[in-house]
Amino acid sequence: MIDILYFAWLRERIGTNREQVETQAATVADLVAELEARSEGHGLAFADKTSLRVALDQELADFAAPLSGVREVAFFPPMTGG
Amino acid sequence: MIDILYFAWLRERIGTNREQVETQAATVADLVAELEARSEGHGLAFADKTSLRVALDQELADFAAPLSGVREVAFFPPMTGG
Amino acid sequence: MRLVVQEAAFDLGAEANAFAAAVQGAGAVVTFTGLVRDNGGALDAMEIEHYPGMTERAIGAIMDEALGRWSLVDALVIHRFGVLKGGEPIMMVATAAPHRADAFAAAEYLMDYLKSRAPFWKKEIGAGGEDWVKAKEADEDALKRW
Amino acid sequence: MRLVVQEAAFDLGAEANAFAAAVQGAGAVVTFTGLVRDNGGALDAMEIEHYPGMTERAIGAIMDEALGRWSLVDALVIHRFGVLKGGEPIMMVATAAPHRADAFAAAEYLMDYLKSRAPFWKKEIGAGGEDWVKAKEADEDALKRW
Repeated sequence: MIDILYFAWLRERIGTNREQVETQAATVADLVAELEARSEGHGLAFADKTSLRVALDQELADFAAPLSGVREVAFFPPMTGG
Repeated sequence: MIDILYFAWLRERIGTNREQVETQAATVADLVAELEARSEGHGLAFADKTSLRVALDQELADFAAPLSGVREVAFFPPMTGG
Repeated sequence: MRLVVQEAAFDLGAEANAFAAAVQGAGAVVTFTGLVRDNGGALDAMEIEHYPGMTERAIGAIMDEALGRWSLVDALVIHRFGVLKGGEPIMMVATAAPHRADAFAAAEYLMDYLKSRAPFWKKEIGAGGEDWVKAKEADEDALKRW
Repeated sequence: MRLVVQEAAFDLGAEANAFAAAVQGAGAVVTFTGLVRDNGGALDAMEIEHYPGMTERAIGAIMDEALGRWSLVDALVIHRFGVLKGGEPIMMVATAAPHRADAFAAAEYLMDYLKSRAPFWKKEIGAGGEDWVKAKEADEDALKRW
């Protein structure tokens, strides 16, 4: 089981800020392919990959990163802090 | 009559912060040549021309600047504000 | 080095004074404060979401990097989340160094990284509705100079 | 725009708060504060001499230049003269702008020009005697970037 977290408009489109999924996905890209099929909201949230950022166990990562050993995956739009 | 002002170590070497001089000097350089002959302290103060800055009526100027119409000439070392 | 992520407002002046009073051997203190722009009255509030845990970790890493790159005596980052009104301080950065070039560079570096690498998302709430603030290309480009 | 040349101490925090509270439409406030470095206890005091009249005129011209070059909402310069102890604030600059790049650039510009073009001279007073601070080549060079 992996914890999936969503922030900002990804959270709004998906309708939840957190879900647990059972997955065999090897990489972030594989996981995204599984998640976007879960609901219309998920599809909408993941539609524009260029606006998508990911963190694995709270460290920024890219979509080719492997998921082995990862417990928390967060998806969000480009950050707008400061 | 022109007011001559001295600051920082020029003031200390000359021993006064202000003096009035009657001069026919056409430029700052001419005035410096007159002033450095006035006393040993003046000579010492004006010895190193590269460490000398000048302001004419409170505006920075260079040594070739003409003195006509100028009422206040200030000599000082490079500034160290901030 | 101090790092604070909080919902409550903070007092820029009190923080700046406390920071400056504590630094030993510093000749230069730079502060940056980000305020909620009211966009000529069009903005009612700004809501800031963040990723608890990762936020502290990301900002801590950015600060460590700054302390390693420049000759700093100290650094401070305060960043708020939640609902803020126009004119309110969103966040501040402070740096102290023996000389001004280091203090300025480190403060700009911290800001550039906080803008695009710390997990905060801003939403503008106004008469015309709600809008997530879009990341600016200029902010991403700003990272390339470091 | 406010310009103050004074012998009395000033309160960095109070000045920063008053400055930030008065700016309308600013998203970014930068402050720089110069402190007397005590050089590891070797310094008893710093004495700052200035050229009354020209000081205000020179700083005013530098501020006008900054306000013309960058998109600023406001700017502030406070500079002290007289005898200061180690750790005391010598001067501060504050800038406010819609965006951070302008606020940072203008603050650095003001500092670079104040260092080398405003008529102040610093003397360090310590156990080893008195010494006029020498102008640094790096400070003169810093002007070339603008």
